Amino acid sequence: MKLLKCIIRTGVLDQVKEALSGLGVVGMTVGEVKGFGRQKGHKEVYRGAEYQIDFTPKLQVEIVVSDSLAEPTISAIREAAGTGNIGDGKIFVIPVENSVRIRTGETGDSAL
Amino acid sequence: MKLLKCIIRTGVLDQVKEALSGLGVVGMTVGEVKGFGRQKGHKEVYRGAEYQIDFTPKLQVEIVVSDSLAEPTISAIREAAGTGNIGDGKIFVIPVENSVRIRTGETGDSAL
Amino acid sequence: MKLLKCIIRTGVLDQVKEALSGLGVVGMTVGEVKGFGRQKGHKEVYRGAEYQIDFTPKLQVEIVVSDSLAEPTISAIREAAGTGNIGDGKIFVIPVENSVRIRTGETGDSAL
Amino acid sequence: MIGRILIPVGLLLALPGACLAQDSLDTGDTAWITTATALVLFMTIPGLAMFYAGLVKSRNVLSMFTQCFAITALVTVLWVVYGYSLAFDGTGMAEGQTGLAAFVGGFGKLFLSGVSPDSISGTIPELTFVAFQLTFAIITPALMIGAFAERMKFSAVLWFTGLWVTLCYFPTAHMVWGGAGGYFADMGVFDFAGGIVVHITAGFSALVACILVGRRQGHPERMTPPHNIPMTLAGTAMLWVGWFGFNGGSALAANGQAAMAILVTQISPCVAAMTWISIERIRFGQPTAVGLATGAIAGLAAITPASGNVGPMGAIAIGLAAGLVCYWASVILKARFGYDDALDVVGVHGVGGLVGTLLVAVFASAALGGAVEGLDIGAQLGVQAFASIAVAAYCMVVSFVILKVLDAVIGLRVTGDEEASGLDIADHGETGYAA
Amino acid sequence: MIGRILIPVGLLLALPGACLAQDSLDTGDTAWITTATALVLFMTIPGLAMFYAGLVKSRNVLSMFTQCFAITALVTVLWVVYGYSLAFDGTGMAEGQTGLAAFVGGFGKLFLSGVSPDSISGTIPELTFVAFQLTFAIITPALMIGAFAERMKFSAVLWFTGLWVTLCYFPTAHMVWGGAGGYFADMGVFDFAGGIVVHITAGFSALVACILVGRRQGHPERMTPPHNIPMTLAGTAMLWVGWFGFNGGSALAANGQAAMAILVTQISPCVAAMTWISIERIRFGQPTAVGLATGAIAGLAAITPASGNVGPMGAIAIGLAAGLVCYWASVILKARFGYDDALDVVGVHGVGGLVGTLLVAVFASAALGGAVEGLDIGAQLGVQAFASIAVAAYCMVVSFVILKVLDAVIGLRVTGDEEASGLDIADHGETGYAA
Amino acid sequence: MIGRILIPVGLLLALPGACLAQDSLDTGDTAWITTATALVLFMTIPGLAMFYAGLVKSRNVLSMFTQCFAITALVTVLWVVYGYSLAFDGTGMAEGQTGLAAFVGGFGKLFLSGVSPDSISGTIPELTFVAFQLTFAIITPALMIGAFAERMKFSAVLWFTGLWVTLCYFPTAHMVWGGAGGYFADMGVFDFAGGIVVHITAGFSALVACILVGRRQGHPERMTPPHNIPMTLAGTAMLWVGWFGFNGGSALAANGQAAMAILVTQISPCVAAMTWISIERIRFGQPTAVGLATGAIAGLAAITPASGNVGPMGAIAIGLAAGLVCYWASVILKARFGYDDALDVVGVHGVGGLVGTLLVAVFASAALGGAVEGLDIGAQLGVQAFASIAVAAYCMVVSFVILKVLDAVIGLRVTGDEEASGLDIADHGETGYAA
Ligand SMILES: Nc1ncnc2c1ncn2[C@@H]1O[C@H](COP(=O)(O)OP(=O)(O)O)[C@@H](O)[C@H]1O
Ligand SMILES: Nc1ncnc2c1ncn2[C@@H]1O[C@H](COP(=O)(O)OP(=O)(O)O)[C@@H](O)[C@H]1O
Ligand SMILES: Nc1ncnc2c1ncn2[C@@H]1O[C@H](COP(=O)(O)OP(=O)(O)O)[C@@H](O)[C@H]1O
Repeated sequence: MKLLKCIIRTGVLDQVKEALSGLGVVGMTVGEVKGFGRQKGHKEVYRGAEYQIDFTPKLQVEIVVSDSLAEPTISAIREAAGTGNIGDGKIFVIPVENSVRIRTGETGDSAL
Repeated sequence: MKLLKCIIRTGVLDQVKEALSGLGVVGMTVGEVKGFGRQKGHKEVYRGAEYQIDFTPKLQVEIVVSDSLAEPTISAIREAAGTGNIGDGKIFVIPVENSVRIRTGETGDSAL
Repeated sequence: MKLLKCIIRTGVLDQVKEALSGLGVVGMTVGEVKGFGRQKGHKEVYRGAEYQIDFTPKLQVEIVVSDSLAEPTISAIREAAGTGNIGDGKIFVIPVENSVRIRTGETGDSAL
Repeated sequence: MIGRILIPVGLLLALPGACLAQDSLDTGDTAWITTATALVLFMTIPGLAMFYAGLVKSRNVLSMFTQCFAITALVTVLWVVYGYSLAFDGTGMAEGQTGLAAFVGGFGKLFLSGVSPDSISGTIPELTFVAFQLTFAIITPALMIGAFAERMKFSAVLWFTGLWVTLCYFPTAHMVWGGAGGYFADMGVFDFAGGIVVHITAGFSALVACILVGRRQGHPERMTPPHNIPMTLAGTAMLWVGWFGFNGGSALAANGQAAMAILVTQISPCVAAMTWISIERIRFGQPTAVGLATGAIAGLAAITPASGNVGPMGAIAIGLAAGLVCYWASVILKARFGYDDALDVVGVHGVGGLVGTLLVAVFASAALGGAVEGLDIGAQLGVQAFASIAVAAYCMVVSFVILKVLDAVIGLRVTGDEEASGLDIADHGETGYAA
Repeated sequence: MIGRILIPVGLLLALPGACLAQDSLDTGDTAWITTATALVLFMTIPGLAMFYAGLVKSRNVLSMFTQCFAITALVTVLWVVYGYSLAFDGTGMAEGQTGLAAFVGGFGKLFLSGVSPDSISGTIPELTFVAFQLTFAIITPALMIGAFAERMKFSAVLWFTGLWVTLCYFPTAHMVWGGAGGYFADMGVFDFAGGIVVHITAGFSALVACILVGRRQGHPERMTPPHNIPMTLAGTAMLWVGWFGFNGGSALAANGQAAMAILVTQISPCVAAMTWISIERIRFGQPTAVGLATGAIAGLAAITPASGNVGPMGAIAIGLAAGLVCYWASVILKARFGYDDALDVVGVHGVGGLVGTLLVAVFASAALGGAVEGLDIGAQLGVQAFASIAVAAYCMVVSFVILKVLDAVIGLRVTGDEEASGLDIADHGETGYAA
Repeated sequence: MIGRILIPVGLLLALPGACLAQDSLDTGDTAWITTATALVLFMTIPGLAMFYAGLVKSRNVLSMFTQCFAITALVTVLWVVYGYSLAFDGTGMAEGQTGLAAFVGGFGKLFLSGVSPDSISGTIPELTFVAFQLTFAIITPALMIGAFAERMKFSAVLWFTGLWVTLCYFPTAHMVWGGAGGYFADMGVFDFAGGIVVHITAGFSALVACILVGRRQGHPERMTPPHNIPMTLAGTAMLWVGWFGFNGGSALAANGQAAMAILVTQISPCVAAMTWISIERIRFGQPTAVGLATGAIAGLAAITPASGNVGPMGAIAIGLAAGLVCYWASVILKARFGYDDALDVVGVHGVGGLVGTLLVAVFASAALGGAVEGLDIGAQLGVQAFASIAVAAYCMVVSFVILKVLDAVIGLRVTGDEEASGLDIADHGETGYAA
């Protein structure tokens, strides 16, 4: 199994979710994060001084998939989350040794 | 070492924490996330239209433990976080190569 | 590649960011979390009862770096985030199999 | 609103065809009572709504607001249709006679019949009096929702409100403020702005309600800290400022009595809040913001029946007593008995109202800086105690019956799942906050 | 402010040198109108600002606030310089004559010349009248920003405001409230507190504006739930309480008419809110907090032209009609035509104002509990409909022209990137919330 | 409150046994001043509390609220016990004599002795005057907390408040507003609503305090953006609306002077806010919400001493000057000297109050639209400057001594750890927001 840790733009979650359900991926976990990268942030003004804000709001979507589903899932996410502009984000692929469904105790792929 | 990435219901954190301290696990890191899975979300109404909200608030608890403690920890979490209803969540087991305590520079199991 | 999952104090992000840009690390993703560990939390009072709050606000900084950059990055973070007091946090080193840049489809180190 | 030593406005109202020849409109009094009406509505929306909503979990924030607004809407309609009549129609009343008319108003003013823009009540338009009194009828049931917060069904809250104002509030208002011939008015009870009519009715009914509805999930083992204390503090301030209209407006005129009522309404919460945080400071080392707010509201509740009749020294004493006794009731007593009065309606309003209702018998005395010359403190204390206990007991019994019936018919409480996911989603299909 | 059956304050104003011998200051009336002035300003800041700001996405929260404040500042300056004169200078007016002076005020009071602390208007200082009326001129353009929220440029909002109040608001106020000789005043139109002058002008102009500015990104496929409903509810309550000053103050005195205006201003939103959430309950099973708030505002908008002339039963009827019709307009009609009136300015204020402006022709009749004896309902309905349609059409045409010109010269809309990152950063270089 | 050309209310107060035969209560004036009292309390809680609390970090949000409430409580009690007497007891005063009684009130009204509901002050109950003036004594020290926000100990804030009002505020109020025989009153200083008594005392003392308490951690390298700008904007609006009571109420009557005071109180912040954001627009390309709010408060502070004596054109000029000068003081000057006046109390209130106090000497002239015929502008400017400088210097010295003593005895500042984790946890054992 793989954990796909995806950093995406805040506005594309719905598209990503739809793309994945097409593939049969039925679970994911989403958190709000702030990203720093090539994309420049924005300027803010506070009481007569200008500040550069480097961090941009992003969503982090974490999806655990079986090894075989990893590649198609990555493609689907790229499709759904890409705009072609700097700041579209990344997908990091991390090995997962096991998954456990708390409710039933099932493990492995069947816990996903 | 293993990283146990646990997605749990928002109401069970205290029980999980207590179960773990019984085992001697003394550290964890918790974030607020939204989960999508088998558990159906809820309906919202806004200005005359009904919307299905698929995401449910969850907590993500991340715990790094020594290899030997992984199994008992997983059992204890299952015990504490399970209600038997859909949506209880998952535990993903991810390999950790090293841990570093920022304060002292200790590494490995002794950094936990 | 390695994912460095760093739990740090809320006040040291700017220093960490600066230390890393010195090394040529140009990306990171930051989330707000609550940490439980050796550092004692604080006391709160609510309507005539005292409660011990065990969780302390922390930042989780996730940085994916090439294998060769992992060690210098860890040192730099320790330097920037350490105060010498309990609660400085941890760095967990997690293997990453691949990285994908959503915008271009680049993979591996060049996606960072 | 009135004690027997004051201008008997109620008397005028009590006579059929309320416009006596000598009545004439005073624009200054009208201006002030109109303003006071706005201030008292402001206490419920947004004041009380914010005060309560900040103290609950974020998944119940909208339920507190929505209940306050819906109670406002419901009581307004009932008031126009029959509430004002049941409270203030004096058909058949006569001083010293205790027929039905001593306990509840007649039907002479259903649909506000006979109340025109030209009707005068004292020195203000009767319609101003109607609107001013309406705002009291609104806030009283709204106070109760704090007790059964985070678990009672929205529909049950509305049914309870409608029945409760009809059976508890309107009659009590009549007995105390309905003018000569009212049951408690004739006894000479002092209840200038509603220690009995507002705080005791609501506070003791809320005790019954929170017991019948049952405790919140996880109570009392797992504490639920307030989700937004700044919201609660802003609401506290709005209640406080609005209370100037509540107590000061109860003079029904812009005069020295209103001025004294306002001054003591400022003093009592200050003393009570300082008392409350001093206790916290001693017990825990830290004075809390929630404690300051709770103490202030306790001081305001306690001064309500006394304002208009006591002076600054009485206000200091009543504030001190409110701080001490309400802290004890909200913290120690509640914990001992274990009822889940979520936002301390009983300890603050019930007990606070009682403290003020009793102490006014002492501090109204001119000898102690009050407004009443030659007051027989002992006798007055008896009257105050009797009225308080009678009203509390009556409201508790009626509330018990209403709630038992409602429980059987529609159910009082949301399901466990609904409670866990929050009333906002369960009752209203909304969440308070988004991105 | 006045119907023809009421004390013709406007007449006094219309005469050069407004102080007639018989005018003299009444401190009670002055106290009330001064208070009402504060209440109506309170409606815009913070009331309307919070109401709107809670409904948008968190990245646009500051834009709503800032636009309300900046409109307040801009209109205040214009009002002092020429607005008051264009609205209320009666030079050249004469009853029954429809020269230019029937449509717009003269230049006699530019820079408030001739208005001193001693000038009296009716029974209050003319300066009190100036300040009170200013608060109406502020809130009217501010209402519109809800329609084109989350995408219109800050600079375009300000230019539109300045031109719109000059070309639409000041003349309409003059025609309706400018006194005898005003175009609609002479027809005997009823518009006590601004159904036409405030709600119809703003509501229908907003329709044009939201169409010309275009839909928000992702509208209507992707819904954007309000980011902070408690803020919206607090704002609703402030609008509501402030509305007592809006409608009650329009009596320009502390009297029975003001009292009746306030009472109906309390009744109508209650009925409209209950109607709105009843529809939601039937359609979706859940009454929402946003529905309750929206219904209340619709009821307040609808009662505005009718207050002062209708009684409690009229208020119930108007509240019911507002709940039904405004729900239909905001939900069904808007969806059918597909314009993106983001916060329902058209459905609530335009349509609500229209409902009240028409129904006052019915319920002002003394036979139906209103204030006007012997009203010819049919004829009055004709006058009300004519004035409504004429004003709506005029404002829509003028708004169209202003916006087309502005679009050509400075552009109406932020860029797509700016819209996506939010107006707070794009227009103001700030974010609403931080740690 | 009064300039020498105005009705000398103070004179009446100054006479032992304040009820002169000709005094009689006017209900309209009483209604307005009662309302104004509520409005001015509303300025501090919740207005100022929200304004300040939104600007700090979220971990200090409760400290700002709690300090405002606790100051309210403390000053109220001190006022009743001796504050009113020290400010307004005129025992021993006589016009032109500069004994002790010219500088501070006597002990004749300790515990409000002799002030009954029947006591009249001018045309209102003396108790109304007591309550109205109390709200000024509350807000003045509360203004200062913005300067040493986020680091001063709660206990130190309270001790400082208590000593400061006793040694600085009460005497200054006496010298300026205490009636004929008051030191500055006899010079004929103009300070209608408290440019000197409120804004200069607080602003310049705050400068001393923020320097002695020292800078916040990380200041000025690491900026801390406001945690909740919508809260600050809502607070701004509440301050603004409440200011109508502050300045308009200072006429102590519902009349044309009050009306003019309110109108100029509306104009000045509008002009100042537009000035402020125009500067931002020029310097940074973006007008900010915080800038708009800060400019508005600066305009309000500056018009305070001038209201009642200047006309609309004076208000425009004063607003413009306030926008320019306060921007310069808050942004440029502060940065140059490097003191950490966290929320710009010095730049906005100190400097704003000074601007208005000086400019009223010019724009009070009838020739420039003001209320004073035949004003000798140069001489008046001298009086204004002298009083401003004398009061500022006196308050700075006294504040210095108080704070040095407190620092030695209890310490002014929380520990570094406490500051880092926030005052809410350190001082109050609470966090503002939870789930
Ligand atoms: N090395 C990295 N480690 C962790 N997160 C990263 C890294 N590089 C980028 N990110 C995340 O990806 C987001 C997008 O990266 P950025 O360089 O701005 O644009 P792009 O994805 O188009 O290359 C960043 O905001 C950050 O959250
Ligand atoms: N494949 C997955 N990857 C990541 N997170 C998942 C995945 N599947 C489920 N989750 C998380 O686990 C939570 C619970 O899953 P769900 O399918 O609703 O119920 P259950 O845990 O009872 O099977 C989800 O809300 C989501 O946060
Ligand atoms: N085993 C663990 N797994 C996950 N997170 C941990 C673990 N131990 C500590 N942490 C995180 O690191 C933070 C700091 O740890 P703590 O024990 O308080 O101090 P120190 O880092 O100085 O040893 C904790 O607040 C928690 O967020």
